[in-house]
Amino acid sequence: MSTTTQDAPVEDEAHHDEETNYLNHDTGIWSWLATKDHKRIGILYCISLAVVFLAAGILALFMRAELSAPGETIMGNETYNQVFTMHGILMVFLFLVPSIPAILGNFVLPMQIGAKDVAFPKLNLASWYVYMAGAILTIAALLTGGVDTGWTFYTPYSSTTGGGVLWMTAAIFVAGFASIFTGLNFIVTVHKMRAPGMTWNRLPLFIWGIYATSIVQVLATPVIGITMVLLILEQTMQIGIFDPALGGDPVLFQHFFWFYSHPAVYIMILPAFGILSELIATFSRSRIFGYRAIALSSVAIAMLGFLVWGHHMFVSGQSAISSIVFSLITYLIGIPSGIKVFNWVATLYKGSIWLQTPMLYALSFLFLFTIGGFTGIMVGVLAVDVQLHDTYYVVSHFHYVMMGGSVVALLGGMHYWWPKITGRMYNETLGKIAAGLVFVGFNLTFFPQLVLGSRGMPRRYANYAERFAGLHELSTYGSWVLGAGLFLILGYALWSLAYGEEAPANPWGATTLEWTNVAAIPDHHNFKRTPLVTRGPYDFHLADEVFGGGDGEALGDDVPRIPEPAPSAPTEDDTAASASA
Amino acid sequence: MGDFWLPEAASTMAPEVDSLFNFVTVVSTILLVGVVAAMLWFVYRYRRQDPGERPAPVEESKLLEISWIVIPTILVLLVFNWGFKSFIKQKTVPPDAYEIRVQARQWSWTFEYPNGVTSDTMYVPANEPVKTTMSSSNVLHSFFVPAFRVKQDVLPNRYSSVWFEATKKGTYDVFCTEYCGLDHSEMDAAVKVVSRERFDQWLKESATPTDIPLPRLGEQLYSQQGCQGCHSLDGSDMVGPTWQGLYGKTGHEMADGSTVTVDENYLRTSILQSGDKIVQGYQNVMPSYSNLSEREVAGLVAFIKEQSDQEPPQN
Amino acid sequence: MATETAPAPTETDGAHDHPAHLEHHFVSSKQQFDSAKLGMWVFLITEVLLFSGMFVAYAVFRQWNPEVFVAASNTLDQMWGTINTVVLLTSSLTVALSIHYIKQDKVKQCVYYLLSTLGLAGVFMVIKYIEYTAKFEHGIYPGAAFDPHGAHYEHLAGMAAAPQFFSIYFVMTGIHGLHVVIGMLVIGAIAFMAWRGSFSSEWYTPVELTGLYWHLVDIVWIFLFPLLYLI
Amino acid sequence: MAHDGPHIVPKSVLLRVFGGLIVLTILTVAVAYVPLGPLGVPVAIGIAAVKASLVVLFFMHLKYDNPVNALTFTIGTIFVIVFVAITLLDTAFRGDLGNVNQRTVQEIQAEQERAEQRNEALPADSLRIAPADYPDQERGASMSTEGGS
Ligand code: HEA
Ligand code: HEA
Ligand code: HEC
Ligand code: CUA
Ligand SMILES: [Cu+2]
Repeated sequence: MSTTTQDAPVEDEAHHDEETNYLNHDTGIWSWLATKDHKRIGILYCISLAVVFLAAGILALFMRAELSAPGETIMGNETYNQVFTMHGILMVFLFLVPSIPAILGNFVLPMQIGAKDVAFPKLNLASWYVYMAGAILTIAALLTGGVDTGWTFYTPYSSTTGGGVLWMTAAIFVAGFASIFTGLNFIVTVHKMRAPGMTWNRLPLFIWGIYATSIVQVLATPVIGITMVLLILEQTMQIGIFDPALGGDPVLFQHFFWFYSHPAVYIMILPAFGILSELIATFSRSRIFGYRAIALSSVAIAMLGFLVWGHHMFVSGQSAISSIVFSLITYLIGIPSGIKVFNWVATLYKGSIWLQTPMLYALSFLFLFTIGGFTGIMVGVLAVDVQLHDTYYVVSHFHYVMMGGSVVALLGGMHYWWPKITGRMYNETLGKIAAGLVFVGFNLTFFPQLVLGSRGMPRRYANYAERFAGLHELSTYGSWVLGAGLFLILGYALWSLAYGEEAPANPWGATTLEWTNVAAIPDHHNFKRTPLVTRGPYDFHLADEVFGGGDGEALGDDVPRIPEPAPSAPTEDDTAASASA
Repeated sequence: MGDFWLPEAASTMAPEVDSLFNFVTVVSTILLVGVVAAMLWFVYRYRRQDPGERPAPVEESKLLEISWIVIPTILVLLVFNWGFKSFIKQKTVPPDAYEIRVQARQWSWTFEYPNGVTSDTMYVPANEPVKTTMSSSNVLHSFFVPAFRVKQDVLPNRYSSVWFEATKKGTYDVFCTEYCGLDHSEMDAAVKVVSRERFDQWLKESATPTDIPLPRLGEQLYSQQGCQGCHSLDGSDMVGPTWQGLYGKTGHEMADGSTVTVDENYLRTSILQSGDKIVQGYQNVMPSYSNLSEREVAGLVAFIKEQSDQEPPQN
Repeated sequence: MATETAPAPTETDGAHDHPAHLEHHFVSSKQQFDSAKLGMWVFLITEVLLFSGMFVAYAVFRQWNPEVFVAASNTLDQMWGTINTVVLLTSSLTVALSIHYIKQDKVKQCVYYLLSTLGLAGVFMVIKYIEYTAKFEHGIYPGAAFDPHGAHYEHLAGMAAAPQFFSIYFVMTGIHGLHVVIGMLVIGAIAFMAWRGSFSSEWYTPVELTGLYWHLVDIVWIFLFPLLYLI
Repeated sequence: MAHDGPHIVPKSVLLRVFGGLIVLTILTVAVAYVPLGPLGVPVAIGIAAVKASLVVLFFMHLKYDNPVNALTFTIGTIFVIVFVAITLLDTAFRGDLGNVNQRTVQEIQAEQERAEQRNEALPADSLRIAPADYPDQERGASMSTEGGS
């Protein structure tokens, strides 16, 4: 593929001179609040979500403090119940479901497919405002007495307990629309806005991940919407669909809830899979092994994910026949997930592996997600789930996949795209230390919980029997290490914003469009010229415009041949890298 | 390994569940170690030596890809088949099982035996299949005995059941594992596995003869029905108001500002329709005990009367 | 990825003329139209899934209480239901015709058919109002307020699942009615814009999308009608 | 579309489709008066599905449209069916293993009341007032007779 990065001479485009980029072409608070630029919306989301993550994470630390010993340590039952409920709700509905698509999807997706923006920029901005409206309703719920139903809102407890439940359900209804808007936008963008030459087989795998996610968002989210509407009507008018005292059926509510919330777990993990493919490919400089298998398995997981919701209800009293069907399909999801894991490992084979911070997160992900997945298979085993359901085994399972999987991938992705987003490098040494702390702290927190759970420690307990004390204490210490790691990240990220070294356009030697064809800090319109795509996303051996060689040789001498090494990369670079575009 | 992961096994189902658990754990561990070892080895073996390095693309291998589809499929089908058979066994109640009724409420359990004995501790005979028939008086609960590997949600307005055959004498925990509000974590009970003889003896001793004096009946019910979880007799404040000195009180303040005189009628309605009048300073959390018989209510009232030395003013 | 800046045919940077409706991030009107339409279809399936929850509730309670559902359904007025079905179907036709005409630049006919759609939607809502008040008069409310009285309805009082039927009935038709009202507002706005001459065969995307939305509202009713009134 | 002009559905097609819809509406109302027994629901839904397809294909132009739009709509419809069908798989077979009762406590009690009314003639035992006074008959016995399949 002949790739010329030969841009039109800079002088020609006066309005595109070096200094303007999407961050500074327009300033003032209003230019942010009214922006239709997908990159800025990504940043708006990033800030809001970081605040939510911080709040929910701090609640988690309080929870662990309470659980450090049996009996009451720092809070009573009522407070504890509210704390774990808010932790779950914030983490799931207001942080992890929007997180990767809304931050990195928004920022990266249009650039990766060579588009100037998403298909509906106004809708994209509306999504953020709707999300914020959901956040405000959540605060209203806190002010009106709080919520203590658990993030699952099981009826009849939730429909009769009052307090802030009404507001909280409304918040989730509203926040759902933010998710629908994002998904809708991305589906259309991927279908209609690809640059010339960007065929489906040349889509970066991150796009495939986001695309599969968007399908789930669009199909599943309306159901949580109607569920919340029915729950609100149940609370206000006693319509009797879910409350047995009124002739309703509480198990029906669980069907409604999990019809959304199981697919929602794939909303959380599929984009993480996408990030992982990018990281593994870039940092091992090899073509993704089984590209097509990884791409299609995302879609397969998205579809199969709609058929297994009842595995949360094995002991709820649903019919045995449906439990059996749900259990069978649950395992089938393990297979496309396995395809991914194995393909990623195979991609490392004969690669050129560069252990930068993002890659450390990718490797942590492989370890943690595999544990999470296997424990998922374990709780999918009908007879065993009877023992494990609603114990800490399940708690540990979902933290392994959500924190150890999605959040770790998100952290990896944030480090990877940080230079593109901010134009600055983070501190590599601190990055590695933090990645280590997160990995160790995470396992220390949640591995003991696996053991606690299989030994019978129920979840949502503010207080517990003496015999569980040792492992709980260990878990609490782990949470401190984990917290230290995350706060370190927060610290050096802020530091980097102010004092970080300026980043080159392509610090990692990546070969997707956002690195090869976009300035160090992207331009307002992303590309100076619409790119024409002539090779696959991970064809490092063809990417002469990045690495030099091939027929790129003929094209001139002022073209950078080798990626500028990141400031902390191995320094014995031979070619003098020239300033990049 | 089972000992590290799993609690004591005290029912006939337990070994079966445990071997399945152990099997999945072992297979998962092997696969996990394989994946991680390969990963670490590649990371070490193919670490980047030079920043400009560009390895040649690796040919994909169909055989490899097919094998990692087929092998996991076989494994999961194996596990599914096994898990599903045990599940059927776990959930199919043997026809001759001894039946105990379980009533769950926020936040206590009551166990009721065929002869009418009720208790807040579950007594079961060893080596005999026992079936619970459970229902809840308000929200969802879940009946969980880790040592027996049984769990089942307890629903309002629908009976559900679990069965087990305890194999070891001893005392085991019953937990509530479906979140049910404030004192969910306090909603535990004990199940005592005893020999058939001890069991029969206990059943006989606890049976409430009709000629037992009312206050003594009330005293028994005080613990059997779980009143003691919320009401003290010594004046201390728990979830509900103490019963000490309650009877005969005048000007007893309600949440809506009205006052009542605590007489027998008031106590009666407080027990049967607990939501009607809420005492000032307390939540409306007390379950309605409308399932009590007239005699039982009378017994409770008599017992509460004993806790006070006053009488309501006559008029 | 490979990246040629070369003469991509999609180049819009500069000179050639730019229709007013074309947004900067699209390369052609066709791309913009197709995107809008796909977006609308995706939105429509979210609507379908939103209603699906109601259909599940209906199916479950009907399966458990078939006789009650039949008895309760018989108290609904089939005549009004049928009339309303015909009204909505006709309004679907008129909306389709308005698109048919705008594609031929016949703005007047387009406006005329949009306005008839609006009128038919109004008729639908009026009939719904008549039906609702008839029910309220006999104490047929959703939820806890359910208290049937009057000759036609008394027998419902003793039926365990009758409140469920009416809760579902009111929620389903209520949410559907809400969609009709939203549709009326949008159609009104579109008709106004069309009258002002905003649309032509070159650009009629909003008319087309509104039409799609309105047809979906019709489709939902096509299912609600037999489920609630007939069987 | 600027090039060849948009595809226009002919007016005659629209009118014929409308005619078809009206005929089907009359049909479905008529069928409601024919006692079809268990077939009533499937027939009504079948007719509705045909009507909906007509609207989707012609009024909504899907027949002539980009296949992606058709695919989108089909997938949405499939998942509605999945949602309804799998939920019914639970509710239709609730209690199939007998560890959950098929009927609600309310239904069981209503049945007992009816049974009691039938036995009205028998002298009531005045000492036994509440259900708890009938340990064996009411609870025990009822639980073993109402049991699952
Ligand atoms: C990101 C979120 C996420 C993800 C990705 C998953 C993934 C999976 N989950 Fe998890 N799950 C949750 C989030 C998630 N889950 C949450 C939040 C809950 C609890 C909710 C609550 O109650 O509050 C939950 C609960 C939950 C339950 C209910 C437990 C209970 O309450 O009793 C079950 C039961 O089947 C389950 C199963 C699975 C399975 C089979 C997968 C699979 O997708 C995993 C597939 C992956 C692998 C299997 C590993 C990789 C594969 C290989 C290396 C190949 C070899 C594989 C085999 C041989 C099988 N999950
Ligand atoms: C995204 C999902 C997510 C994440 C990431 C976490 C993270 C954590 N969770 Fe949570 N958890 C849930 C989702 C999640 N949890 C859910 C759904 C439940 C069930 C609720 C219910 O039962 O209803 C639950 C329940 C739950 C329980 C069980 C409660 C119970 O059943 O009684 C526990 C107990 O230990 C726990 C602990 C933790 C801990 C220690 C963390 C730690 O990993 C947290 C670490 C985070 C921090 C310390 C904050 C640091 C953040 C910053 C510094 C911000 C900086 C920003 C950037 C780096 C960008 N969680
Ligand atoms: C879940 C906790 C709980 C349990 C169990 C419970 N109660 Fe109560 N009870 C309360 C609370 C809280 C109040 C005060 C609010 C109210 O009046 O409803 C109360 C009030 C009362 C009163 C009125 C007291 C007064 O001061 O006026 C009586 C009498 C009573 N309970 C009897 C009983 C009996 C008898 C039982 C057992 C058979 C019982 N309660 C079990 C929580 C409980
Ligand atoms: Cu009862 Cu939890
Ligand atoms: Cu799930």
